[in-house]
Amino acid sequence: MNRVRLVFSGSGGQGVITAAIILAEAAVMYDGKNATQSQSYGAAARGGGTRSDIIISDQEINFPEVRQPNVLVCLTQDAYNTYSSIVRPGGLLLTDTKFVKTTKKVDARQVELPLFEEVMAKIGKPVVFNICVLGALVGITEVIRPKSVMSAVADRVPRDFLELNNEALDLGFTLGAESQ
Amino acid sequence: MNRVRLVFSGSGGQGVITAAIILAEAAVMYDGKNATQSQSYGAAARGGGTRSDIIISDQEINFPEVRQPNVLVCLTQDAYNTYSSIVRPGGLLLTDTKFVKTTKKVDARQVELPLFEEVMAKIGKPVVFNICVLGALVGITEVIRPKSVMSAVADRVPRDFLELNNEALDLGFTLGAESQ
Amino acid sequence: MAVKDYLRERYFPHMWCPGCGHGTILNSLIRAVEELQLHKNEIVMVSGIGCSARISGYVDFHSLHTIHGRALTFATGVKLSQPRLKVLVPMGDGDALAIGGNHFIHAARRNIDITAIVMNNRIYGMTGGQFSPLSGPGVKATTAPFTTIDDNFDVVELATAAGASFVARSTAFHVKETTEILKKAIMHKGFSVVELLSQCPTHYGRKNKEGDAASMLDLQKSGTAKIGSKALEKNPALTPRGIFVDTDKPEYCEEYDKIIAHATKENIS
Amino acid sequence: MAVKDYLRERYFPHMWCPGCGHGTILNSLIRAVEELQLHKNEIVMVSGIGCSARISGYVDFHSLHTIHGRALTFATGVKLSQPRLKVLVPMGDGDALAIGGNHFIHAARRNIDITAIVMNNRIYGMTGGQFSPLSGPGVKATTAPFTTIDDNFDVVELATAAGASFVARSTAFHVKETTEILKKAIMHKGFSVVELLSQCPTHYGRKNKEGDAASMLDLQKSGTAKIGSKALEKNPALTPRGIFVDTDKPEYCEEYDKIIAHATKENIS
Amino acid sequence: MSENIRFIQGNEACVEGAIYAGIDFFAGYPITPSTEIAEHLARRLPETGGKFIQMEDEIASMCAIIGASLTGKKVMTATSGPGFSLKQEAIGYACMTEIPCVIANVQRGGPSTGNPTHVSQGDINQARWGTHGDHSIIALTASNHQDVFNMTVDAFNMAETYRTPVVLLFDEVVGHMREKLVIPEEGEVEIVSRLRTSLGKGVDYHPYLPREDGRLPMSDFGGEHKYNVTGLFHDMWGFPSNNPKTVNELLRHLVDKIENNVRSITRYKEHFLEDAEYIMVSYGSSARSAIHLAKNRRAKGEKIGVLELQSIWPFPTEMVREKCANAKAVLVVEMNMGQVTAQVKAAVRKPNRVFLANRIDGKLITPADIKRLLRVIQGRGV
Amino acid sequence: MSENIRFIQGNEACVEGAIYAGIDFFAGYPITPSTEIAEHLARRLPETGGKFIQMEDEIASMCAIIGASLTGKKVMTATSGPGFSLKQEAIGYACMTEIPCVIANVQRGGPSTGNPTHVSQGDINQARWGTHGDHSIIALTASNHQDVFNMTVDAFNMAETYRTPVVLLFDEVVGHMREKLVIPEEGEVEIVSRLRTSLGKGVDYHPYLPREDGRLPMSDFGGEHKYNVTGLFHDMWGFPSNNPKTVNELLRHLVDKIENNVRSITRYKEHFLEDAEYIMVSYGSSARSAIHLAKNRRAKGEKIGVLELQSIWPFPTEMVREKCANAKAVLVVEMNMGQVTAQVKAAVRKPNRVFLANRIDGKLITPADIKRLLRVIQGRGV
Amino acid sequence: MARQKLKEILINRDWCKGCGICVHFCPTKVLELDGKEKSTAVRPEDCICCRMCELRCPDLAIEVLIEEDGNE
Amino acid sequence: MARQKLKEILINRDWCKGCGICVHFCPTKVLELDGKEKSTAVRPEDCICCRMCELRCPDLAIEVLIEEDGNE
Ligand SMILES: Cc1ncc(C[n+]2csc(CCOP(=O)(O)OP(=O)(O)O)c2C)c(N)n1
Ligand SMILES: Cc1ncc(C[n+]2csc(CCOP(=O)(O)OP(=O)(O)O)c2C)c(N)n1
Ligand code: SF4
Ligand code: SF4
Ligand code: SF4
Ligand code: SF4
Ligand code: SF4
Ligand code: SF4
Ligand SMILES: [Mg+2]
Ligand SMILES: [Mg+2]
Repeated sequence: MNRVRLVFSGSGGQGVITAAIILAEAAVMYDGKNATQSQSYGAAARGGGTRSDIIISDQEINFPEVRQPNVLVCLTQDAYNTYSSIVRPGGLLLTDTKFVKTTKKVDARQVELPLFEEVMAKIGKPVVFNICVLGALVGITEVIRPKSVMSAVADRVPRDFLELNNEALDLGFTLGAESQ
Repeated sequence: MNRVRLVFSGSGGQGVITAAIILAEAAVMYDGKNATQSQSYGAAARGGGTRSDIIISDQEINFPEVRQPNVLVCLTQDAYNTYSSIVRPGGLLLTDTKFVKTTKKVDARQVELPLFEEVMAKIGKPVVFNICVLGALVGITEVIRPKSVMSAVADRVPRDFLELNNEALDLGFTLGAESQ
Repeated sequence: MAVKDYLRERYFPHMWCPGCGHGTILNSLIRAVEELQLHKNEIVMVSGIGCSARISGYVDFHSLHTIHGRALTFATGVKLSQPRLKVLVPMGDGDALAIGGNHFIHAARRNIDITAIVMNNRIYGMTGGQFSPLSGPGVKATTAPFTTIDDNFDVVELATAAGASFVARSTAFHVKETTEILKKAIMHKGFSVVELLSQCPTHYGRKNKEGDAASMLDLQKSGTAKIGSKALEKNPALTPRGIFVDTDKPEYCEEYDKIIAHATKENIS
Repeated sequence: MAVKDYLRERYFPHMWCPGCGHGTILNSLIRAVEELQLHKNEIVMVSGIGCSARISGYVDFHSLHTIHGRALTFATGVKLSQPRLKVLVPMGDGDALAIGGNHFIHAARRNIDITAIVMNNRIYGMTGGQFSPLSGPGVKATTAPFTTIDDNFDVVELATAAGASFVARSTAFHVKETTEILKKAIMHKGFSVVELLSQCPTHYGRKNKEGDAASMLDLQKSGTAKIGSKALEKNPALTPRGIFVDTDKPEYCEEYDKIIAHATKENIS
Repeated sequence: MSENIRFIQGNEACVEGAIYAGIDFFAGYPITPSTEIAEHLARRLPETGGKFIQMEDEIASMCAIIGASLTGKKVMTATSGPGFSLKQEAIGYACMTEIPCVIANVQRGGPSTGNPTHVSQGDINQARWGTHGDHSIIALTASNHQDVFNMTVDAFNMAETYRTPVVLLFDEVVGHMREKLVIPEEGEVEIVSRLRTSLGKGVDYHPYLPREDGRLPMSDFGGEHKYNVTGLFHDMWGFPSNNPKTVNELLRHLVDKIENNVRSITRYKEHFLEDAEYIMVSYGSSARSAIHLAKNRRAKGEKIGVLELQSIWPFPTEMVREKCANAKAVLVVEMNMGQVTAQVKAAVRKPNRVFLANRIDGKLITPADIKRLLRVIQGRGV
Repeated sequence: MSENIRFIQGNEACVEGAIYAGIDFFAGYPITPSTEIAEHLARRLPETGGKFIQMEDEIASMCAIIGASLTGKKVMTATSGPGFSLKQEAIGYACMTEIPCVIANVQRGGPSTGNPTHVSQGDINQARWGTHGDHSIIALTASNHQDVFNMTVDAFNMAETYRTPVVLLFDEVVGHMREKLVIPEEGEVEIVSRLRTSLGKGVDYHPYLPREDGRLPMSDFGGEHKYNVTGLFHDMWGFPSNNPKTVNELLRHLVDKIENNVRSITRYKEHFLEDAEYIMVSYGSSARSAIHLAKNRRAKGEKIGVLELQSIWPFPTEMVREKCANAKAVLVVEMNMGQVTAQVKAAVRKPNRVFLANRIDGKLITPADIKRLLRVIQGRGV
Repeated sequence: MARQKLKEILINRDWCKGCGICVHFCPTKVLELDGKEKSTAVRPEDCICCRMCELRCPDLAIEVLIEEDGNE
Repeated sequence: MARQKLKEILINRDWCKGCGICVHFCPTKVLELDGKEKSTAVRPEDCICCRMCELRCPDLAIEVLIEEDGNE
């Protein structure tokens, strides 16, 4: 794919931004691509809604905002309600079953995965939820090479927690790949 | 006279500025004239040289600086050396004999009066020297009505010191008038 | 009036993070105002910029949300021009004592009748966790990745030396004490300073491994002691709480009224 | 080196009025530097704006005449970037404690190795005689035609509360004492504050009927007493002179060097 | 001695204007050459029951007057160059919150500490652009004491009318020189006070909801209506908002309420302007030299006049274009590197016929200085 | 993972540029959206033996870097709107005393506290005119991280070359967005250090006597030469003077050393500019939208290009005039009320063919926004 | 002082942010966070009406309504 | 300490501003202001070499030169 536009959305504490950064970073550092990542700041950072835009491309990227994402991730109901309409026709809309009830009709492939529940069941640490989401995304799409994401996670995460994060990544990847 | 330009010069402690203000104020408040008074500020205020420009006129006064004074008063040797050359040809140059030795040839009427010595002899208070100078000036020229200056002095000077100042004014006036 | 009547409920839930001590201070403060039965129209709250400063948006007083560090100077204008108003000035630690330090000591020096409340979370919350002049040495912050080397002010000592006539300290944990102190501070004639230890779990807590809001409150409990208490005597390293200064000194607006009386009289004669 | 070698004689006579105490303070200061045998190239004098601030033009050190109230912040930049230099910061009372008050308390808090000298004539000399935060109540000034109502700071108390590790006071009258105190202050490692009472006969003296410079110096003599002296014990209303604080505390530049040591090590590992 | 005549400094004329306009509150910090404004108000305000406070610095002074204005007072501060720089953040706050206030800047030589006791007109553009972020501002000036008085009254009137800070841009010569001032009788000059809301207790008051005419009635702090004031972008309640629509509307309102009223705000004087072939555009003390020159030259039959600006911001572009339409050349006489010159060039049809006659050495520009340049422009050599 | 590639925020790219340029000293006070510059330097500086200090406010920060620069260090501070206003007095001091320093202003919505987390380009004119008194200044900007890096290096180089404060005018989008940065090898980009006097001990050094080429060699505080530095007008010794000749010469020197070097200072980029009938002039993040639009339209055969400004002050008047000479219309794309637009109008031959495409609501202007205006100008409706 | 009896613990779920302060400091463990991370009174019968939860809640989300014996 | 004997009191008349401080505080009334308001040593023989005039002069106009008995 020449240019992928993604929007990650959710709430303050979910690590949405971190996931977005890791994804874009992986694309740049390990896949030799260009990428931009941006986010909405402000009161949102205090537990309110959060959104991050990512563009990944072989070419130069100028305008960094995403109007119609190829890939939309919504991790809260609010996020889903606000953003589900903007997904590009034919795009992908990934949600977590615990947090989002997909009600609207959306002209996109909707993938609903029980990521949070699986994380709690298999790993028991809610903090790696976002990494699991990332894994799922990579499992579903070919935005980026799974190995690149693993390397990017390794760069970001304190050594002690790497194992845990890799588990989450794998878990997400498997769930994502299975949903195909 | 339609427009008189005066420069008062001397050193910081001599009350040169006050004299200039009183003169201009008298012209405005009691003679119904227009007047401007301006002065050089800065380090000069700390014992250095001091200069004040006064213009008195029946008309509106725009440019407030004096290039060639009709009347130049110099109360220190420094002031004399610096300014004596700018007096308007045919103008008046008033100096005090204690402080200034008139050396240069000047194309103006030079009046030298022993004002400081007389003040010390007759009144004994150096602080009224400037008022005495003012008196002399009024005695020599018709820049302004003597009564107006008296009124202006009365406006400015604390009641307790009025008597003293009037004495100084009279003293100067007499010396000035006698020099005619 | 009920406590809620002092709030602008329309803007709730407020913008502070879960467990932020500033919310508790707001809680204690409106109870003080309620217990004093003050009229809402006679109170002006002036704040600067910071998480703490947002408090002025939530109270149903005349409210003035100004610029960073200058709240006390706006407040001085309000108070001197209209001395009948009660003026409350809550400030963050950075707001009050970093950029605002000069206004703090000068308002204290003038002893103008304003109630200054320092909501001290030892961090710049709003900008994301930089250290403040109240952090003290050995603290982690985004601008002190190797821990801070700066010593901190003691607000009580500084306010006292600068001339404040009422100086007190409590914490977000000691809510009843805080309300009582605030009541006295508000009614005090002159410049009163109330330092209230607050917690920022989001930045300070996280960076300095102090756990969640509740454990940070536990630290406020265990790390402080009332002045005159046995606990403090035994362990002088504890931070003292209580009222440190409560004196009678000429108040600025009253003194100014005398100047007016004098000037207008002089004018007539 | 002779005392005069520390002066830029080319700019003399200086710009101060006859009898201005600031000249005497310059006199005492260069004697302190001379007695300490300091190299002129190792001294930086940083000043703000005011009559007092002009002192930096007259000394043959590296000299930095800055903007009103901010001298200590420029000095902080000089010192932290080049800690081997001795940094002297003479300031007027307005310069140091009106507009500059915040920088004063923060430099004290950091305990950065700078010598701050407050040339306190209780008036804004340079701008023609407005009152200052050190004037105190009941003083006549051009902006207080009906006398001041503002209380004054006590520089010693404020500096102490803010964290200065050396705090002292003397006067333009007590020239030998001043030189001795300045010597100690300059050699002290950490932030040192020396308040020196000075006289402005031109504005303060004239407005407040204190007579000429000599009589103002007489007042400095009769109005002060050494700490620990009988005179002070008998009359506590006198202004105490002497060294109030002289303690050993971590100095900012040294602490920063530890951070560098730590960071560069961490970097390698 | 007439009661209404004074022989005073320009700074005192400004004080008289402020008193006439009804000033209640002044906060300041001394600085040359504006200090006399504070000094005179320190006496005059308590005499009239008003308040004067000397603050710890210029920032505090600016903030204090904003606070006082909110209680319904007419307020002012005064400063010069360095102090004006320090006030910029708070001036922006007053713009954003639409709080009436007057700031006198008696200009001195800059940049930096510069030349405190000498004349300059170097802060013209700073008055317009000194604070961060887009906004508009009103700035007035004057060349003689009667006008200093009038413009000061106007400044208060405009601040109250448009709910905005108004800058008085005087200069050292005008501030320090003494000349005559005739104080008008009470009622002779119109005095404007802010529009106050007529809404009573219990009725919802929207502090930041402009009426149809663009004006926002105020309510005094301490009065019936409790509302919020913030320097953040805000909605009609004064509560912070970063809703793009709200932000856009507020910023446009702040700019429009001034730029759309440029005709009502514009103040100027014509001196020998009809039939003038050479027009000097000037303001402040440099205008005195220009007028002096024009008088002299007119006496010799030269067709030369002066357009004296008394309002600088919003710049009276159309008025200047109209007045200069028939000039062979326009000389902008000012004591800076051409700050108003750039505005005049942008205004007129032939910018290449606009010339700068300036002096930047701390001395008042003289009629002779201007004449020299005039001769060059006329092709008559120097 | 290549050592030299980073995926970072623009603020961090600025830090990398500063490190590459050889920064020794940073003093700052946090403020959104510039804070990350301080935060990253707090770690990076001690790692390289440099000094980072968090001061009590922005004024103190600005003054501290000036002090540090005098000891021979390369220095910088960073801030946003309100902090930039506070620094103005001290920036003027650095202009007057000719002390090299770099000030990054990551712009946010203004005026006042405004819209701290949203984008704006409202401080363009403030960078030029924010401090009192006449003077000149250099201001650079960038639209992407590689350029943020390069312009930061340039800023240090120019500060050292011209002995002047240099302002980096970034904006919130550029500052906060993450994208790729490739850090050049050592030596790949030229690094300039200040000219130091070659005079030895005992020889009279005149700190403020310009050489024939207008440059003033410096001497570090703590070195052999003891001299005076003052913000007052000063003579060649650095001693205060208000001699009119001295004042005049110094002020002209301060202006000339920058304005006369506009060609060397000018930085810009052309995107599809040859044969362009419609030219978008833009800078910072808004240039990204302009380039995006130009690319799209070029693909459709429309003759449209972008002139991207990277130096704003001194304004590259002649360059802009040349580049826009053949354009049917010029659209200035910026996020303010037309601050650069006014400069472009003054530069080009047909000012009435210059249009403003702006957005001031805190949102990044979009290619669609610009296109809408373009269609109107082309007479093709909306 | 009249002995106090709980009428009701009102918790405003729109305001509660689940910080857990009330839970942690309730002397009789009356409160708990539910699945949506909101405080709920799970053991109201144990409440001793100390009102500390109400006074400490940073979100002003709790109101402890008390019946005062006999008193209105 | 060697007993001190006056060599000369140097007064820089260009620097002296006539403030009278040296005159007022000289313990033995050695100094006076002359007709030009400059300090002069009128009774040098009375000088006890205390150097207070030198140390207090705000204009650094005085230097007290001392012969030290026998010592260089
Ligand atoms: C002049 C200025 N400088 C800096 C800032 C950025 N800023 C906003 S709030 C703040 C500090 C907040 O810390 P504190 O005062 O302790 O309040 P808290 O958020 O911790 O309650 C800073 C530095 C600003 N808004 N204005
Ligand atoms: C920002 C700024 N504000 C005000 C001034 C004007 N100013 C110059 S010196 C001074 C005060 C001088 O008083 P002080 O510091 O006590 O020094 P002194 O002259 O008495 O020695 C003032 C207000 C200034 N130069 N800059
Ligand atoms: S960031 Fe800290 S101070 Fe700010 S609201 Fe959150 S917890 Fe409170
Ligand atoms: S005005 Fe006062 S402080 Fe200034 S030089 Fe004169 S005496 Fe000294
Ligand atoms: S203290 Fe308040 S916000 Fe926190 S959990 Fe309890 S009710 Fe919710
Ligand atoms: S009132 Fe006291 S006992 Fe009852 S729930 Fe609240 S904290 Fe627990
Ligand atoms: S003290 Fe100095 S200046 Fe004063 S009179 Fe004596 S010699 Fe002259
Ligand atoms: S040295 Fe002492 S005794 Fe001699 S002249 Fe000076 S003050 Fe008088
Ligand atoms: Mg804080
Ligand atoms: Mg002073």
